[in-house]
Amino acid sequence: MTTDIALNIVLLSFMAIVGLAIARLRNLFPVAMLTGLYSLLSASLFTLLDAVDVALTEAAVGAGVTTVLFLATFGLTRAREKPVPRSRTLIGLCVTVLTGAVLIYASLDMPHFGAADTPVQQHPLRDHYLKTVSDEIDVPNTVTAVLGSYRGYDTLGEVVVVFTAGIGVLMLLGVAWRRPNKSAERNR
Amino acid sequence: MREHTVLRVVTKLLIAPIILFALYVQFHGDYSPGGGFQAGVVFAAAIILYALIFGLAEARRAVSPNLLRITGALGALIFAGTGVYAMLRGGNFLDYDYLAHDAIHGQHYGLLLVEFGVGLTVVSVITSIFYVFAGRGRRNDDEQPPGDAR
Amino acid sequence: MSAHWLGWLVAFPALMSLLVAACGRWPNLRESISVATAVALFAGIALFVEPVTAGARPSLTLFEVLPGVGLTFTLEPLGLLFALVASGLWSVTTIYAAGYMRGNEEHAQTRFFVCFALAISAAIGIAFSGNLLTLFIFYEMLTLSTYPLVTHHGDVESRNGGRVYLGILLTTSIGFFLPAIIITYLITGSITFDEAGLFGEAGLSVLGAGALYALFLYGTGKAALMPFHRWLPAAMVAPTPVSALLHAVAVVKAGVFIVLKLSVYVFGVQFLADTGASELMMWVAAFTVLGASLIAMTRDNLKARLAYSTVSQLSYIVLGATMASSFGILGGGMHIAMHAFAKITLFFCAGAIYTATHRKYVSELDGLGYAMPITFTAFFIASVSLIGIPPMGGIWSKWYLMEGAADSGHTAIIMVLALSSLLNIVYLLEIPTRAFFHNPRPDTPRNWHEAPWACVIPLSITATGCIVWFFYPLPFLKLLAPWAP
Amino acid sequence: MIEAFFAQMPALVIVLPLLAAPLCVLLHRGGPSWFVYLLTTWACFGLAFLLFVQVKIGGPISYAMGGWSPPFGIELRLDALNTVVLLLVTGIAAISSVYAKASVAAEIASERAYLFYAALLLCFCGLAGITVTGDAFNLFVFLEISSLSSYALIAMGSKRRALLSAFQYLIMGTIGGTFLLIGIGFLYMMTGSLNMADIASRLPAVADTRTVEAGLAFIVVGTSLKFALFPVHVWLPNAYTYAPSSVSAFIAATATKVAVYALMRFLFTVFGAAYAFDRLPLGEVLLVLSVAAMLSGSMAAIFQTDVKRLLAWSSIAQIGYIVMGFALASSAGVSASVVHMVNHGLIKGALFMAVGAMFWRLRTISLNDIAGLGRQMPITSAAFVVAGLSLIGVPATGGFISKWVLLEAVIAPGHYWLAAAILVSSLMALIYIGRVVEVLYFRERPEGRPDVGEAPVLMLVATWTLVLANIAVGLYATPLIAAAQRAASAVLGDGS
Repeated sequence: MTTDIALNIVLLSFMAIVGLAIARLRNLFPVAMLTGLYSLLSASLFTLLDAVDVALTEAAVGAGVTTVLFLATFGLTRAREKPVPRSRTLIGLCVTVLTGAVLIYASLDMPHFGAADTPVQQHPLRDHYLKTVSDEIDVPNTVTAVLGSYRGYDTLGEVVVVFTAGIGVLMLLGVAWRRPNKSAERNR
Repeated sequence: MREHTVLRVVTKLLIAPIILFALYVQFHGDYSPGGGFQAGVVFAAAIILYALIFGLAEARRAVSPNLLRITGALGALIFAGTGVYAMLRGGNFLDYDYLAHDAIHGQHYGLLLVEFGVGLTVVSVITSIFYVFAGRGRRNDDEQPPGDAR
Repeated sequence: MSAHWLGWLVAFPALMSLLVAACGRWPNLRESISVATAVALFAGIALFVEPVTAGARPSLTLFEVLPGVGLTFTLEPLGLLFALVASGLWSVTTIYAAGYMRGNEEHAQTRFFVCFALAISAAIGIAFSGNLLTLFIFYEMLTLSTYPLVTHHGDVESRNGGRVYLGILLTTSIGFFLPAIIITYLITGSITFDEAGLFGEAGLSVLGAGALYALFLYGTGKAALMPFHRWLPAAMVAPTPVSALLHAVAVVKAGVFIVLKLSVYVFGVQFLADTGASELMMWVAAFTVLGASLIAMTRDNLKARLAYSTVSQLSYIVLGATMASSFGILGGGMHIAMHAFAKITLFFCAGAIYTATHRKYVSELDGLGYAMPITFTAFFIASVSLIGIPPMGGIWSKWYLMEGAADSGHTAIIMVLALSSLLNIVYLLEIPTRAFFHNPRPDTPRNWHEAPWACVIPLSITATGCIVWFFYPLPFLKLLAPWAP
Repeated sequence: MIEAFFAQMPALVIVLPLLAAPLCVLLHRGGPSWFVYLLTTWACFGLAFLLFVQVKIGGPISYAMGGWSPPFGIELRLDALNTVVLLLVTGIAAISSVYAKASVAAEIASERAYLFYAALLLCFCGLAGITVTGDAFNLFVFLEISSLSSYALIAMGSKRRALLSAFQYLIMGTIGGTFLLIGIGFLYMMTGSLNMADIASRLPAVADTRTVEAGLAFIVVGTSLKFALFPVHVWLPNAYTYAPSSVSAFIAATATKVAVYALMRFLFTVFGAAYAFDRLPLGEVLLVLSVAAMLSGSMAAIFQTDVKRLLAWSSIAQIGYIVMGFALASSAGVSASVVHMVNHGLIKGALFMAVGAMFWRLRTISLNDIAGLGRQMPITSAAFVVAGLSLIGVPATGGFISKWVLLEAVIAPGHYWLAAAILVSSLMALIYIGRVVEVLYFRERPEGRPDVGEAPVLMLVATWTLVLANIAVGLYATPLIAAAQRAASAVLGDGS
């Protein structure tokens, strides 16, 4: 238990450091690398929390694909951030601080982490998902059962989110730009 | 990077296990962590890796963007279609109980189909997005904005 | 007469406006249809005189607009009077408009006649309305259908005039009238006109009732109470037949008619008399009567002078409504008709003068009386009627208004009315005096003569009306019998 | 068979566009995709209508997705409130699908038209999904679908600025979505459930906790970002201005309404009016913000020179009306909100369509360029005028009905200052609509501009359908008001 906590603390402080570094850096190549690192750290955190499915996704998407996409994007744009006016960073800071404050405020009454008597643990859902699942679906991996069947509709929604993202990118960038207009106009 | 022999060899060695792992994650999701999403991403990572090392053109020849467009749509259709099929069999949308002669089997078929749909869409979409980004090259600022390309 | 006719009468001019629009290419046909519509409408409304004076109150609910509140038409004496005056004078105005628009070669005449028909449709809708919502719908329809008429010329001046016109009328109606209706609805649970008034048992405080009454009266921007009278002179940019329609027939009369109707059927004369809720607005009206007369004296532009005269005369009717006496209602009702005849004559004359001579300033009219004797005689008759001297019809309304003031114990109002008559003499009689007794200006050509017959005949008819109603006020008295002693 | 079909209707409303979108991608051509879009939206409109009637007669419907009874599975739940919203969304989608063909052909490159229709279908699907769901997390998922697709759709605008404004919207929208997710997460943490009804029944036990308070705050701020309530509205003017015409018309008429619906659902169904409005000063805050939105939005609209931007600012003001209604937390207030949601949908849909038709001809929509169009595009201009009158709130139009019920709702408890704000804002609407009308009719066409004719018939038909719907509502509002009152009593639990 204590090693868990120690690991948690280490991972979280690393994440904080990486986050700050990302915010400070102006050169975007290291930023892309650091976001990959950040994802890897959070994947580790998810593993510690026994959320292996999530960790797997995070590692593959966050640390892998996203970084590649970032790098591909730098091929299209500049890889150095333009200086942002002070006023806008101030607004950003205020929003962040405020959000953080509310989050901390909220955490004051949160049920204790890992406690057995939290609302989530006491809700009949938990029993149902963990016990009845073998009668109803009979799949050893409850996560798959919940995501695929009990909340299959959500998963369908998420697939559609991915699909939408694909359509969006294809629509905006996918088809090579034709440039007939300019020459046509000139001919006119 | 086509000149880096080491990379090419290592990649060739790696891609098959990656794909195998993806398939494992895909079809073993019922028993161990994983499922369509994870499998899709891992599979896409294999294709992307291939494209990074052997070049985009090669990758496109192997997995054409047109195919990805179709499989991406098909994935979503398979998922939703499974639900509709359950509907046609008399159940509610996505009620896998109705897919087979008994409920448990139905659930198993349902999960298998649905996860396959998820995987298909995810791998297609992620690969397409990569293709699009990697394939664009540097743009000039005087180019036509989207939509105005009429 | 079946109550269903009420709906058709309101819709009739609107439907005919489509026909008018379709006949745009054939001006003769178009104007014949317009005139025929006007006459038929008047005849149709006149058919209701018999049953209504006999005490019938035909009512028709077309459908529910809001839950429990329908698009309802109910005919009662005041509404019938207003509808008769409006449709009757509309017939005359249409003939006049045909002559004027052709005489001045105005553009977009089809649009003009279409809007004309829509405006009268809205006016009849106001006259027949059976509840505040219906009234409000047609009130706004009247504003919007007359806007293209006001801005008819389409130049900068008329655009600005139209802006003021629309701005003030819509601002007051949305800003004051609408909340007043809703407050009434919330307090009484009803917005249907009722002979006993709506606030009988509502237990409204004097202050509350007074505020609500003020909200209603200022909301009725068309009644042109100061300080919301500015739209009326601004609307002077319109062609003269429109001014006649606005000032004598549809728009302003709709405003004061609504004031009368509100005082009688929403608040109730008895309620107003008991609480004195209308006291404040009475003084506002009295102030407007005098103030507008004073401004009228300073205006050299003939139409502007007439406009301020209208502002002043409208407040006579508002006075009648606010003095909370049935004589006041009687006088106010009479004045709707008498002022309509007199003022439409004055505008017709102004338009005739402009058509014939293209002059629009009072100071330019010297000596024109001999070139245009009929026009200026008519002008004289109408002026005298407005002032309230026998043998013109205007005396009757003034008489009953004074009696109402005496009846409700407001001696000061009698003074106001008398003083206003004096002011009327000053600013109205100046014009025929100049025309007949001053020497023509040197630049006046000798060959000037009367305007086209289509202009002269209508103004003769209405001027005759002014005299006839002195000797024969019976139709109005019969209609207003519920408030007669 | 018929029975079975009726039972499946709640799911079908979502499933049809969900199937149609990939189908469009497979079709790979603009024309057939448009046809699929048209058929889908009209079919959904029909379904929505049947559902509306079914709920009206038989009361709320619950549909268990996957056959798992709630709270174990995801529930679709239709009551008097969301059937109205669903009817609005599907109706506008159906009409804008008629409009879309010509508009898309003019503004979107033909080789990506099929993607465009797929994205429209997904956006529609997302909005419908938010509307019918009875599950808090599911709401978030469909919110993401609609958001992602609308970012992409807006970016398809013909000016380069469209990209930037879509990006701006993306940032704000993502923050909003994240806040909403955090809020839902807190609720899950405190109740252990994601089903709205289940959360509602478990919340009172933990209502005193700061976590629930923060959850409410996150949800309110998150959804407010989505419907552009006053201080977080900055994304909206650009997004609506630079989006393609068919997108502005559809999104302006529906997306913000659905976000407002989502907030209402959380406030009234999940948290309960008593918690949100009595224990916390949420009502007061929302009232102040709605007044600020009304006044600042209208004021900004007056000074715009681009008609689409003018309409966008007006939308910000109109959102204020809707928020003001339900912030009163009274039955009259909530029903006024619902009435105005529908009316504003109809009004803004019609206005954006009319403006889109002008854009179709002129390729620009600034005040100077549309001068004198009243004669050259009389049908379109007339549609703009009538819809504009409705926006102002002239009687015999839908906007008047909104104003009537809203005024009734604010005056009854004696909030005269709110009534004054509503009236002032209406009069400001008179000014900005008046400016456009004056330019349309009283200014000459600028020198050297070619004469233009009317827009294509289908565009006019769609525009006028909405305009006539406005008038129909204005003259016969009883059904709408009755539906809104049923909605209010459905979410407030009783007649209070």
